[in-house]
Amino acid sequence: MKWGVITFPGSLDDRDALHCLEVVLEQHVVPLWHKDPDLHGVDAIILPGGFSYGDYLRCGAIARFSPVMQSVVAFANAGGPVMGMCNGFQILCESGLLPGALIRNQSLSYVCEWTRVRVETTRTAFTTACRAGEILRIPIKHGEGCYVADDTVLQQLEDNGQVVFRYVNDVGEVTAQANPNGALRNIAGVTNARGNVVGLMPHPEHAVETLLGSEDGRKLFLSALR
Amino acid sequence: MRQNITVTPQVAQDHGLTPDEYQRILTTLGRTPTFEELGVFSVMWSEHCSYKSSRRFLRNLPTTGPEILQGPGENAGIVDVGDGLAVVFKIESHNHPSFIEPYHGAATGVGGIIRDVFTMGARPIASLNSLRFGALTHPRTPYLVKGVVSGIGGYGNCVGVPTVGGEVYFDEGYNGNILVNAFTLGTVRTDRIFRARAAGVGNPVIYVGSRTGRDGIHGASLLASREFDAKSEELRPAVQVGDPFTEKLLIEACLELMQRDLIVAIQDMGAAGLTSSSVEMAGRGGTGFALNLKAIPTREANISPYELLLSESQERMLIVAKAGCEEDVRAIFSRWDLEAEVVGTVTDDGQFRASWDGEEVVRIPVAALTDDAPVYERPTAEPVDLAERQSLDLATIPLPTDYGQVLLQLLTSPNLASKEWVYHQYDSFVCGNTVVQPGSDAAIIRLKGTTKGIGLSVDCNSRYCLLDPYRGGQIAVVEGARNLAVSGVRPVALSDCLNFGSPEKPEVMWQFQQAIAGMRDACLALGLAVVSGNVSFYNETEGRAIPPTPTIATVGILADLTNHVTQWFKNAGDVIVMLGETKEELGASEYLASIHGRTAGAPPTLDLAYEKRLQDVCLTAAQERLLSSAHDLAEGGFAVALAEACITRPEQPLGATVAVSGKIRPDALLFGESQSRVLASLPRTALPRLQAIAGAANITLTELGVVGGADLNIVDYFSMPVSILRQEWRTALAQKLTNRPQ
Amino acid sequence: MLAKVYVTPKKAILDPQGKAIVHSLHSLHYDEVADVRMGKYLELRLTGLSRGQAQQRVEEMCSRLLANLVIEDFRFEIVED
Amino acid sequence: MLAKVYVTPKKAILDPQGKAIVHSLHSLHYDEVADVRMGKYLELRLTGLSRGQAQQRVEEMCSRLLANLVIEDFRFEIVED
Ligand SMILES: Nc1ncnc2c1ncn2[C@@H]1O[C@H](COP(=O)(O)OP(=O)(O)O)[C@@H](O)[C@H]1O
Ligand SMILES: [Mg+2]
Repeated sequence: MKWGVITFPGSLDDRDALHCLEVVLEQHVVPLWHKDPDLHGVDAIILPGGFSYGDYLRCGAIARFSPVMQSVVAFANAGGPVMGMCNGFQILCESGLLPGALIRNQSLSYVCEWTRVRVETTRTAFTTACRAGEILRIPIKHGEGCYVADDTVLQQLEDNGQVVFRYVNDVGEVTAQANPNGALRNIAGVTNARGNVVGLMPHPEHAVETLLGSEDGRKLFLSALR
Repeated sequence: MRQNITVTPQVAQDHGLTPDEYQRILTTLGRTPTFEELGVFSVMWSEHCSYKSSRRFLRNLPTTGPEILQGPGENAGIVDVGDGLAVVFKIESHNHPSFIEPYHGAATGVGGIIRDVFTMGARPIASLNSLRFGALTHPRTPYLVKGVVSGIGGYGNCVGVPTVGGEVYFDEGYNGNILVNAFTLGTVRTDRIFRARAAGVGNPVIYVGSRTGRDGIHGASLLASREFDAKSEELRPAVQVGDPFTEKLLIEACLELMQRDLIVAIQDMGAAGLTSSSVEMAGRGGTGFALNLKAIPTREANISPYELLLSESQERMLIVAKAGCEEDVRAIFSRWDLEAEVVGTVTDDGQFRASWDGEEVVRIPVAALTDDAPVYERPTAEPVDLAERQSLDLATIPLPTDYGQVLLQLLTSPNLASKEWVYHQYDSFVCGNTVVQPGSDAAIIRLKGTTKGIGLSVDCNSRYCLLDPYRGGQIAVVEGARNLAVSGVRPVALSDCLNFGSPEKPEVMWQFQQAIAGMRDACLALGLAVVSGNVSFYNETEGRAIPPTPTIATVGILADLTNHVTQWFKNAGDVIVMLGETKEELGASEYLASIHGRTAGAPPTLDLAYEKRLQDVCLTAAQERLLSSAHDLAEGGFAVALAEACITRPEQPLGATVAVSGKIRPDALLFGESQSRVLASLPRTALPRLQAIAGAANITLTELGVVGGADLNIVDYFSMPVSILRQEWRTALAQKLTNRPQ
Repeated sequence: MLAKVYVTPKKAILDPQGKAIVHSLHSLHYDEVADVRMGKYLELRLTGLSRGQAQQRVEEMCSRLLANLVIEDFRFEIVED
Repeated sequence: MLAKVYVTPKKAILDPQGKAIVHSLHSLHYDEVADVRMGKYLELRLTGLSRGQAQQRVEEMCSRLLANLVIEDFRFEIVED
């Protein structure tokens, strides 16, 4: 299986995603460049974290128009697995590949910390290796990670099982205290109706080595290998 | 448009030049300088750029060692870490701009120090910050804290360099003059190091990065080189705004450029912008520089040649390329959507020249601006009230009635409360190397592709420095090194940021001299080299100087990452021991200040040889994997360190039961800050070996108790639930910051 | 020609910034402030377009890039400068 | 009553936001856009004040809290709603 990790101007965790896939998980991975619409025959695509174009207008708003994104949209619409982490999630929402939007954290501050998320569905390209209800320890680091959507959309997401991850406390309960950014219904990640596109605010690529604090993020990448 | 201003002694004075200095300019040039030349002299001869008051003292610091590849003099220092790798690092101040505009001042400070590191070919992979604010009760403090912290995060987070540690202190001595010191470390292959030394007559000088605006003109000469007063407000248009996105592109483009064989030298445009970067590159290379100012990319129309020379617009670099490589350079930058313009050439006449519309507006010998710049032997004098401040009659300090309450008060005091509110606003994960996150004595990052790690810590106790700058300078150095040693990291080198008042005051110059002497002796005793640093004078408002603050950022090497040690207890049943000795020392302590409202007495004594042996014991114990935890005793003394070992544990806190005894006052026993002490925990089976190591080194080892339970119990004094201690300690700072209107 | 563009959070969407500003204003004793909404204000300098063209082009820029219609509304006016 | 407040970056100060937006508009072929400045737009709902009072109070709120006068300018208008 061949992975692609996109670098937009202002991507920051692109190198970490490459390291995670290539060195830690020993995968075949190629860097993709925002100006190049050619996907180089990859089987799965990662949109990394960072501040594409400085995120000066709105997170992900400008990146969505990159030449490579036109190809990503076509790839996703054809059922190809695509995962957006943090800024990648924001870009997927801006592109319309995922419903909803991400706004400023309720605290108005950037927040960097370890969080726990509960896996709400295993029926996505990136969670088949997890157990439903499993709790993963994965860090977040963002200023605009508060997931919002209107009530109709939220209800649809719940009804169709499109909420993939929720922030929970140590024992797996959805509480206000466990919610680091004010996301509606503690939503940390969602998927599209087909389950091949997943976006999440936490950074699974920063949770793949025990030395660095957690290996829980591995499961997301391993799921796509199945 | 060129400004048509005739230079007179008055104009020179308005530029911050003394009559003597102006006379020296006339002599050097043999004529009256142009307005542009005057501007160039004023910035290059400013305290900030010329180190004219500090140079003769800085020479005393040890700067070499077997692992030191580059000491002071370049954009940053370099330490060889083996495996063909080196680390490049430096600390720098951005105090004055941060006081005027906390968000952008702090942000551009981070941007500047990152450029100093990647300009040497290194990829920046870790930052630290050292912050000093006025009393939390001062009306402006919360505003400044929030602005500075979000500025550091706003820039660092967006540029992709993790902030892995730092320190924050509050003291009314900084009410009118905060300190923002930023540190960055990068890694480079030893065969890929770049220096900023111009060479090759005829080689093109290329300008890359953001366009030039009118930002920060005279930042170096007028802001960083004089004290604050009512007039500072008028200097406000000088405020710079950072653009971390452009900086990120610059990092990538420059590192890509440096992988190819296209350039001779590269330097960022920091303080004094285009002028200082040109002059310094020419100075180091012994060449001249000829600039065509008309070619500089500008942000707005009608920027004058004077402004172009002095602008401190951010995110700009100056490159000396190899002749014929211009197009290749341009292609790399255009791939990253950045501009690159040829703006001059390297010459062999030793002159710094700049032209405008064919007219030469600057022609100054480079040496006059560098090696031959003024140097001052400013008078020094011990402050008259020093002896009085150092005297402390312990009989006047009543013993507490409730020691548990004192501990709680200390743990929730702004200086000792958890700094989580601060560091949770910083990305500490990006780059994927952070093995020990903020929250332990030292941060530890790994070096990818090796088994090695780098340990980092930034420290200074300015109360000690105020009461005895020599001892304070010593302790700043040994504390940094001790933070690394307890973490299992061998300290190697440091970068210092010397924040002081006006060098024109003999008492300040004396503090400076003493602090450096202390640092020097400590470095020699511990085998550390100073490889880079920065001096920030004129930290004064309305004639009142800040406490002397020589901030020390220490860097060390850990040969095997898996041997690192953190400060919190790990296992119930582990034995708790203390290495070192507690004396009856309460002078200059946090306890005296927070509980008794006194800043008095002499700082704790220090035996450098003992300290060195103690650190070696810690390193050996870590290497032999004897320890579950090790924590340096610092502000708040034994009781605070013990509480921290219980409550800084990332998971649920762990309690402890200990018994302490000694023939000294109980408050000194619990809260005194005697140096050279470490609190460790370890399995009982490992204790004999630790005793043997400590015994061989002649270091006192005292068994105190065991880890476990839900309470912190100091027998005969108090017992408190660790969950409460932790909750209060964690939330205190945020509460104090947000409970009051802005 | 100048296009003045106003982008505001939709009524139904959370506005954490507006909320925080009300809070701060109240703590400074501006109790007369009942509510704050915070949005963006952009000035676009345009060249070589007729007024009618500008109207149509700016509308397009707003809905494609400048506003996210999931969470924001926009309006704009074109003025000579 | 409603106060509409406009906070804009000062002319001489770098506006990275504006710069990024122009760049993006150009790559979407809106070449007619010569320059963009981005600022904040706030709507404050006010109660119990006369127009004159509102004028004075909002002026004060802007200079104390809503705008950072070191780097920003502001203006506002008071309208009935
Ligand atoms: N401004 C800051 N930025 C990042 N981390 C910080 C900052 N201030 C404190 N920390 C972290 O909080 C922890 C405690 O800091 P401090 O009490 O100064 O440590 P020590 O006394 O051991 O030097 C350390 O891990 C330190 O790196
Ligand atoms: Mg310490």
